[in-house]
Amino acid sequence: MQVSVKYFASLREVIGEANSVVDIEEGSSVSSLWQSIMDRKNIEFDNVMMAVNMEYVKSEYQLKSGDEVAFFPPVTGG
Amino acid sequence: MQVSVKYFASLREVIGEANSVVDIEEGSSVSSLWQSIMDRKNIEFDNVMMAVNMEYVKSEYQLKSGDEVAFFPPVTGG
Amino acid sequence: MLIEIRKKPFNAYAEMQYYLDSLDIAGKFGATANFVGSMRDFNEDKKVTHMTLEHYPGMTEKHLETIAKESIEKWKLLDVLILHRIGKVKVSEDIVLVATWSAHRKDAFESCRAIMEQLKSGAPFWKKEETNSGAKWVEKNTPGF
Amino acid sequence: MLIEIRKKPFNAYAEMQYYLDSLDIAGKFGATANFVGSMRDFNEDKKVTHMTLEHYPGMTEKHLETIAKESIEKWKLLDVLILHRIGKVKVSEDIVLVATWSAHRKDAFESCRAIMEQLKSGAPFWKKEETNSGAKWVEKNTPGF
Repeated sequence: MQVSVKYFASLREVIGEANSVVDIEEGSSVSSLWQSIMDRKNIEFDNVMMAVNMEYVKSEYQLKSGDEVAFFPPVTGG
Repeated sequence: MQVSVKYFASLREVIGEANSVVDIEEGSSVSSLWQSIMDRKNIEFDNVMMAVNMEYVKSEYQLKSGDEVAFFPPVTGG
Repeated sequence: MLIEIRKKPFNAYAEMQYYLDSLDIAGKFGATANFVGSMRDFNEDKKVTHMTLEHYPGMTEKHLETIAKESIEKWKLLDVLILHRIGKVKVSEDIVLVATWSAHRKDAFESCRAIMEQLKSGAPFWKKEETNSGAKWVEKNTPGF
Repeated sequence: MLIEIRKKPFNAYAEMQYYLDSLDIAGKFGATANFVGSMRDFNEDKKVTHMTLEHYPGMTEKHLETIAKESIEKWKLLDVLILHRIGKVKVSEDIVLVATWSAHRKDAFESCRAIMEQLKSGAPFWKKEETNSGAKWVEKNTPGF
């Protein structure tokens, strides 16, 4: 199945892209998707925050086809 | 000796005057002045606040000639 | 630092802007906390039409100045503004404005609230409310915590 | 309730007045707590010339709306205003404005601070500062307590 993935701020710069569409196995967790991205890009990134369809999720959250997944560093607004 | 005395808000209305000059014995405390005023006016008034020369004082504060003494109810500003 | 007792209605946000423009702290503060107390049309289930605010000229100003100076010291504030109405106040008019400026938000939040609590518990002001069942001195303030 | 992400500089106190004028709550609120976060010219001992604020369009608005709605419920607020800048921000410009309106001061103070803390810890915004030693993403926010 496919999910769309977004990256923000310093993570976007590390990844080198803002959006991509990724093929993953049915029933993958958001953390396994994140691990596969880090492996493929050969990066390390601490304290990543994860959201699915614009809501924060825990790392074991199970993805569905078409989900909008976002990875980003700790927020620094305000 | 003489001190000037001011009353505010509901206490001013109870006393029936805003200012007066009172004769008291040398070395009187602010609470003995207050007691003598209540006796003379034949009033009871709970929770009175006391200030001398525009600063809060404790009831045992010892007055000096010419002090400006103020008695008033709990404050309700803001 | 500015502390003023006002006999006439004031507009809290115009006052904030006006006072800020008079300061030379642009770029130095990251946080401004501001509290405005306004007159409601009800209190303890009674409809209030207007009220009269009395103060102790001299002591009130002195007391507020002490509160402000101690707060500037304690929270390392860049500035403090306190305005307070006296006289006849109508429904929806502003009664009190407290503002504090600091580098970080923690100090601004804490000092603004602390100044309001100290003002409420100690500054010599008294309110007499005109309600639909007559005039009445307010006996005590609502607790702030 | 109004939540807006702004690309252009805004004037916090003009916004307060403008928003308040649009509401129909005069006489109903006794307390307004307001916080303004502004850009300082220094951070961690470095001179900052300007910064760029990024957000996650859609999620940021949604997240702030949830915070505001939950606060209205929890503190029985009459209204909430949240404004936040994005894009290039210059020294002394306002970054964030949070305001809450309630009957009594306790609820206004507590909710305003809680909204700011939730915004700081969860709302998807990121700052990149331009300092005299180059551009750098801010790694974390200063603690608020």
